Amino acid sequence: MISPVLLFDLLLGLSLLWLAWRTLAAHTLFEACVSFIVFGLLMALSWVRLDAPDVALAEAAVGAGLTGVLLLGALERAERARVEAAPGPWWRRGAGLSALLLFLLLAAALITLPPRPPLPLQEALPLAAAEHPVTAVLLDFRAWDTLLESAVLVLAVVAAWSLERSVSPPRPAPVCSEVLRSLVRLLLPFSILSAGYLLWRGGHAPGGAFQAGTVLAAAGILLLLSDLRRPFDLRRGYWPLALLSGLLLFIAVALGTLGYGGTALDYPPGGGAALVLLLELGLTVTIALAFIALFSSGRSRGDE
Amino acid sequence: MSEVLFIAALLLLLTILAGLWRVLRGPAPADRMLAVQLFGTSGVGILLLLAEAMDERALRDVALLFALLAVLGVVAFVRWRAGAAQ
Amino acid sequence: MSMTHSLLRTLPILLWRWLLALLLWWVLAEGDANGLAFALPVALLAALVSLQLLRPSAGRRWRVITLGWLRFIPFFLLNSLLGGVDVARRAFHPRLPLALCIIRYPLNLPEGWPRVAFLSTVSLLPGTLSVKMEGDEAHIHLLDGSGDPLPALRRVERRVAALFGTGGEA
Amino acid sequence: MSVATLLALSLLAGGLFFFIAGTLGLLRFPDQLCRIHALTKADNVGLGLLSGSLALLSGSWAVALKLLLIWLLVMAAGATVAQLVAASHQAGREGDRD
Repeated sequence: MISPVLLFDLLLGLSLLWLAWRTLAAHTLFEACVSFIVFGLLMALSWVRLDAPDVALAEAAVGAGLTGVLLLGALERAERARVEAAPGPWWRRGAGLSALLLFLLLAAALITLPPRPPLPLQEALPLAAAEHPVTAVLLDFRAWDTLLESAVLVLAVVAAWSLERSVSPPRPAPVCSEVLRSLVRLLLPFSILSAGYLLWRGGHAPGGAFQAGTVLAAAGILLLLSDLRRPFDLRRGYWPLALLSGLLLFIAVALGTLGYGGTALDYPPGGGAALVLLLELGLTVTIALAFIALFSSGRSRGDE
Repeated sequence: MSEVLFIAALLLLLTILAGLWRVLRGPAPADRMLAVQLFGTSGVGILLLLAEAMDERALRDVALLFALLAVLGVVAFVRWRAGAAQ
Repeated sequence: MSMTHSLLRTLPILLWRWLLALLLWWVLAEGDANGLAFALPVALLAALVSLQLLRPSAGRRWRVITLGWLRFIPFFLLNSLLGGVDVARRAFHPRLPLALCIIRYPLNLPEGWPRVAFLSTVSLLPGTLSVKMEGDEAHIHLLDGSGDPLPALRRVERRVAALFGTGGEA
Repeated sequence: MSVATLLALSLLAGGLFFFIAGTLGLLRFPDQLCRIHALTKADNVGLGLLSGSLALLSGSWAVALKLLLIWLLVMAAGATVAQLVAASHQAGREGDRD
């Protein structure tokens, strides 16, 4: 008899493949969006089964929550602006071919990998500025990567802002429901609490700035969607500074450590944990505001 | 005990797969969206079961995220519908 | 003068909400008390935001409300269980016994939270689903329109009214 | 087997039953509003019983409260979503008639 564990994993894997196919072969863009949201939900479950709760948390936050809202928002705007969203046949073939090529490369890399690579991480971990291995890698051993990633996120917002004029500004169709507003009133303070909790957990267990930022972003988007607050323009006032806070803090820490010990992002002994926490706080704000900006760009100007 | 919990999780996964029929067939967009909502709830159930079965408390946080973000997709959907009706 | 007055009035509420937020943190952290230094400011922030979003209303009769909650919770749990059983019975029944209709139900509850609580409760109870509000009327969808739904709805309305210490008896 | 485990197992079985009933309703019920009935009620009861079962198994107050919290969140979201989709569906139908 097959064990239920194996059966569960098998079913999960097969349905993922099938959903990926359904997303590609959907008749309408809306169907593709819905299939992709479900794909995200099941993907989060798969990461759980792969013993990667950190990735599962990120996938749950982004794949199951934010992508849906971003995709449906994009769909709405595309329909409003009457943009022809379907690419031509050659684009599709090209995209399909390059995806296949990437898949073959990854598969080849996976197969040729040495069977059991040595794990220097385990030995280095006691020296790290965070207890949790994932956080240690993200914000200590490979902090440079994370710095550049936060720059990429900011660049994405800049790109969205600069594209704005080319699409006709949409009018919001408010979902003016008292029920929704009441839920948001309750949910928002709780989201702040949960985001803080996830940030704190990140120091020693699965969690961290990315998940916390996403929860805050979701709360902010709900606030905008429920019309509780007038849409705010993230390009005015102190908002851009807040949006940049993660990146600026990162650069400041890099310069500071460069001046102090001669190596950028090599934390001074004893001060690492506090610096990592500071960076995580900044990153949380940047990630949250970047998602809100990506969702709401192109909206604020046309409303007045 | 963890075998039993895995069987329960397997059953919940099967209900999701059965519900996929509704996602694929519709007919109305709201049907598809509702089915997604069902998956959110079943997904929370599966995660809570696995948290106990695999003895991994972080999975309860994943379930918490599912629950917190469940409304988001549907609100976006309702907004899209209202926009399409105009 | 009036500012200090309102500060004096909201400060205890803020403290209570801070405490509640800390309790919720404790629950989220599954009893782990190590993060207290981190939890204190986060819980304070959540409490401050909640003051903005959920304005404390003056002059509530706390004893009445507590009694209302004590009565509401078992009522709600039992009836939502019955709601589940009702749906399950219909779903498993080979002939799907359904007689659908939508009724308009005039509400006596005041606007705001009492109405929202009523609408949400109705959706979890057997056979009823609130569709929308139009003026003072709730549009309610029924799975079985053959019986008289009004007594049950009136009962929910009374229970919800007791939660907020407001009148709903009519 | 202790009484608590036995109770937990029966709660688990009950929870699964309601999840299956909800899916069955989603598949069988003839129109959209009925399907919303099926989901909001059956699934919330299912998740409630499931959480109760796991709370018993975990044997920790904090975990039990966290499960309760997650259930309450799902229930609040479910009730709200049901009304949003129902209202949107109704508005769509009235729009078609015009």
